[in-house]
Amino acid sequence: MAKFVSLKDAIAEYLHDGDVVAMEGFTHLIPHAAGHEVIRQQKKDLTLIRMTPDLVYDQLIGSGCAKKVVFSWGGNPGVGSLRRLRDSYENGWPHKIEIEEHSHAAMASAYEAGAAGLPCAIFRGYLGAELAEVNPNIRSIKCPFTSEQLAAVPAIRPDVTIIHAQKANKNGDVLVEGIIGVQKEAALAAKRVIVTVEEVVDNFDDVHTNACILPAWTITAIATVPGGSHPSYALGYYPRDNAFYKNWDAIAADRDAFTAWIKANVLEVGPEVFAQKVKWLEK
Amino acid sequence: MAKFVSLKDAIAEYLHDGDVVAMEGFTHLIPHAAGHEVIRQQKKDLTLIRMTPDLVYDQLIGSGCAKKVVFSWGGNPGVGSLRRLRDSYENGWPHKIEIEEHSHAAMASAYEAGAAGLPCAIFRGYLGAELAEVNPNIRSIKCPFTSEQLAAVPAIRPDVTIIHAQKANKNGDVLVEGIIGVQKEAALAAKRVIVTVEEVVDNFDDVHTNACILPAWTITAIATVPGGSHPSYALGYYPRDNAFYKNWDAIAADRDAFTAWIKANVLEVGPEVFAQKVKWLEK
Amino acid sequence: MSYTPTEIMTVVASRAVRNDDVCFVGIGMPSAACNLARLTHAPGVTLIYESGTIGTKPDVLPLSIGDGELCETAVTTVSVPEMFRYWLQGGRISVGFLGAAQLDKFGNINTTVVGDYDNPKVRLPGGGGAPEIATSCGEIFLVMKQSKRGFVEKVDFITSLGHGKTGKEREELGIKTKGPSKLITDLCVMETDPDTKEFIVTSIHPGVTREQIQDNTGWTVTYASTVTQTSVPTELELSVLRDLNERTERTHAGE
Amino acid sequence: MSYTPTEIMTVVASRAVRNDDVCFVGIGMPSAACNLARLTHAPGVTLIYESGTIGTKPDVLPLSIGDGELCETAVTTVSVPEMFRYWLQGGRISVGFLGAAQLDKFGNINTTVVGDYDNPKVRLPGGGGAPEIATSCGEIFLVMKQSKRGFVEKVDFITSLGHGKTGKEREELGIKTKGPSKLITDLCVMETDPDTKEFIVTSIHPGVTREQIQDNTGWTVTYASTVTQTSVPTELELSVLRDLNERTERTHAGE
Repeated sequence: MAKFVSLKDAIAEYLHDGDVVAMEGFTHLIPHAAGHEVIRQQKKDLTLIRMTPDLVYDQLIGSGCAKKVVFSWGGNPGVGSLRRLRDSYENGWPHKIEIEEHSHAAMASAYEAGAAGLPCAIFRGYLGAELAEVNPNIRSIKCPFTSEQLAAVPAIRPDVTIIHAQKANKNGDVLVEGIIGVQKEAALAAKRVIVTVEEVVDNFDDVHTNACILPAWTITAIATVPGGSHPSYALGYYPRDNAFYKNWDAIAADRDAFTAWIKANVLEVGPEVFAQKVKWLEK
Repeated sequence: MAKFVSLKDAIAEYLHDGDVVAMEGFTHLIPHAAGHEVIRQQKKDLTLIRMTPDLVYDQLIGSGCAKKVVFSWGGNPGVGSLRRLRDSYENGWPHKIEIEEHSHAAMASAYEAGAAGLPCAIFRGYLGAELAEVNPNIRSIKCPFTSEQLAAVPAIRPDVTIIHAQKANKNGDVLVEGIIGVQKEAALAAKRVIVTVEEVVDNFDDVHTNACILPAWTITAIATVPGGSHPSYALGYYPRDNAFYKNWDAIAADRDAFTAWIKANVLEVGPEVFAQKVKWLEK
Repeated sequence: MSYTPTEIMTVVASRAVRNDDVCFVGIGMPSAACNLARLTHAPGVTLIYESGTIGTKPDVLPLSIGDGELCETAVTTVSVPEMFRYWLQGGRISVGFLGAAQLDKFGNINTTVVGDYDNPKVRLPGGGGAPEIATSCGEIFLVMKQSKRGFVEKVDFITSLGHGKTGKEREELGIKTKGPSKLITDLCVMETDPDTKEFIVTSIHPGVTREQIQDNTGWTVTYASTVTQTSVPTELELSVLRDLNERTERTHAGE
Repeated sequence: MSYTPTEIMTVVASRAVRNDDVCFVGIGMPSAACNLARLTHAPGVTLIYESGTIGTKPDVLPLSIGDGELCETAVTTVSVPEMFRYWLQGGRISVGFLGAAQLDKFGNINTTVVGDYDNPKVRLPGGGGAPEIATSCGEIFLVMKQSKRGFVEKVDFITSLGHGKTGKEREELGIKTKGPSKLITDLCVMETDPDTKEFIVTSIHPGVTREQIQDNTGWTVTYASTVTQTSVPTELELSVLRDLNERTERTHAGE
């Protein structure tokens, strides 16, 4: 049953060194504030799962929190590379990261299978694709009716899933709306679920009956962090800070610039700075 | 791309003798008016797929339209048997119907696989259940990662799916809300999709961004039939006519009473009677 | 306060529900028991109906598994594939609450046919959600009026697995959930013996005799070493139940 | 009206989109081309982005695949698993519109690594949605600036299947979709030869020579028996494209 706690306490209590962690959000609602808290608490040896690693994983990897990253598209959308991910993988700074690489269809199906309590996902994929030759976690099964070969990947079952959502109600139910990505699946697939929200409201009486709601009893901890997904966005609250994404490229390109940025913007501050980051973006 | 037509034309043009047909709606939004049109047009040899056959299939079977029924729960909810289904299966009136029987989990997964373009669905099911011994379409596969045996069933791919929905907009997009059942999956799994709606509105500007909407280009034909799901219901329009469900038991119990009811309420009338059926139910 | 056999059955079944349970609720008696629990000692219980309604709080009992009331009072309503995949198969349900047409001492459930599958004496509605409810929920509570016709030595068809034909099948199939743990009838409460996996009577309703129980059971009834007398329904339990039933009848009659 | 090589590439790519197409749109050049088509000759086209936005009509080009604008202007927004399962794998998409880092004459796409997979010279972002877009969509249009680095004899890694290493792989794998059928560059248009499955130049942009094309291609370029000259961008096409780009830049700069 969801407990309302501080972000600091949520990460301290429910995320442990060595955990398999999914911080999801498909461009939208990426849990940046939670990622920064993980860096501040210097968590280690994490296996980071995420379809689109994005800046938050670039920052975690550059800060030395990650042992391995499981992903399907590791770039800065519309801008270029994730330079910290590449520096770690290609040059071993701050240490060499392991990678496990899939396609979006594979990871989306693997999250779905995780939520569905299945050991694996099947889909029509990887046909003629060479990832199947370099990733031993891509296998196949034969349809027992048509004999078609289908791709199979293991279900994703994180120790901890972290998401950012628009709202919780006082009961601890959580609403995600807009581009909902794989958040529901990632949450339901995990042993523990940490959610940061823009705000807590009295009830969801005015919410659509089929909206994406995670009931309180599927969630471990909720922390209120306004602006907590910046530079990603929260539909209805603030838009994506595209300029920040573009500017990140120069920061991440240089180890010293990156280290200085993390020090000033993560290590020496707390989650309360996120509210400030989105002030100028609000409509 | 969705065409706006009369229900009569929709059924005449897009549903053919011998078709595999899914009329879905999980208690809610059951396409009764469309079922009556199929009876009026005396379609034959249909394979009727539906998780919960309900009264609409009882009527189709009693009227001799069906060759086979594929189902997972064939009763009158909260009341008892589907007496026409039983009379056909047990006594061959008006002719003997074939059955293929599954569990809800199997059919829900099979619709999902149909929508997903897969040849089969896998799930953890039928463990120790004897249906697996009498239905050759229940098979198994072995997970290539854990070696767990999982149940497999063929995907459902109807020739025609018929659903009732609350609204279409002028562009032909269709909104389903409330208990959405397997309607989206049944529609996306089918070659042709016929939709009856309570009303056509200008646009869906006020509809939630993640509501269950079938875009116009996934639909073949839309017919406006107010009250078209009676005695089932349309959330936001009229409630379930529970009294009718209770009364149906006596009508269906007797072949003559059934035949008389079909004559008076289906054969000698048109879809316009449905608006009248729900008048007294409206809030 | 006097009460009927159905009333004590419903009340005792409701007591089995705990405040932090997540219940997958079958229609009819299970639905009555779960909602009675919610309206009395277990206000925090989460009720889920297979129509997709999660955390629903109906004011009247639904006639069908998908009455509008269930959706209108739910925390959220999901599609039926999602319900069976993410919520049931996902292992999120602590209790499946079921009824049956035929039941045996191992808790195997038949809702498919009386007689032979291909040439049945009676063709029943079928399994619906039950085959996977029986194996995916943490445990299964059964509620059912006792009779020789319903409580049989061997079910004609195992629609939904209890503890199998010998009591060992769940383990053999690698099933991790408990299966049927409690059976509440209009005469008594039976629980599953941890060793034999057979139902044994643990509590007898006031005024009911062991003879009556045996006369209404198709297998040889066994008893726990200590058999208690069921506490009578309290005034509160009865009045909440009767109010609920009255509201329900009025609504379903279309008034 | 004068135009840049990127402008004619975008305009010509947009012309490939038909009014009744359902396009799965990659970010960058494909997104520009598809939206230009929507704003000019193909107002009925359905644009789908893998973030879950179906039938979206953005006023500015998204920087990412999931900008808020895509959701706010969409007919509906679905979950990412649903997008990949029901919409892409379900076979509902007529055209997948992709770019690439490396491409060969059979339309095989590399967006994974330059060099060896385990010890790459350059680690690229990876496949994302492309491996299944390439095989699930009715056909694939590619848009990409021509260069020897990008247009190679043999891609270092087949991230997403074109016509395979010999042109026969799709058939051998039982793939029913057409695969890459059109490649639009800043110099010319290539189409897939129905027999060899290799790209052949069918149209050359005004002012471009065959030498220029060969100088920017890592394989030996072949030509259709009739090669046409690409029609110059019209005033309307250019003004709509420029307006779109200007709106986009202004918005992404945070103004």
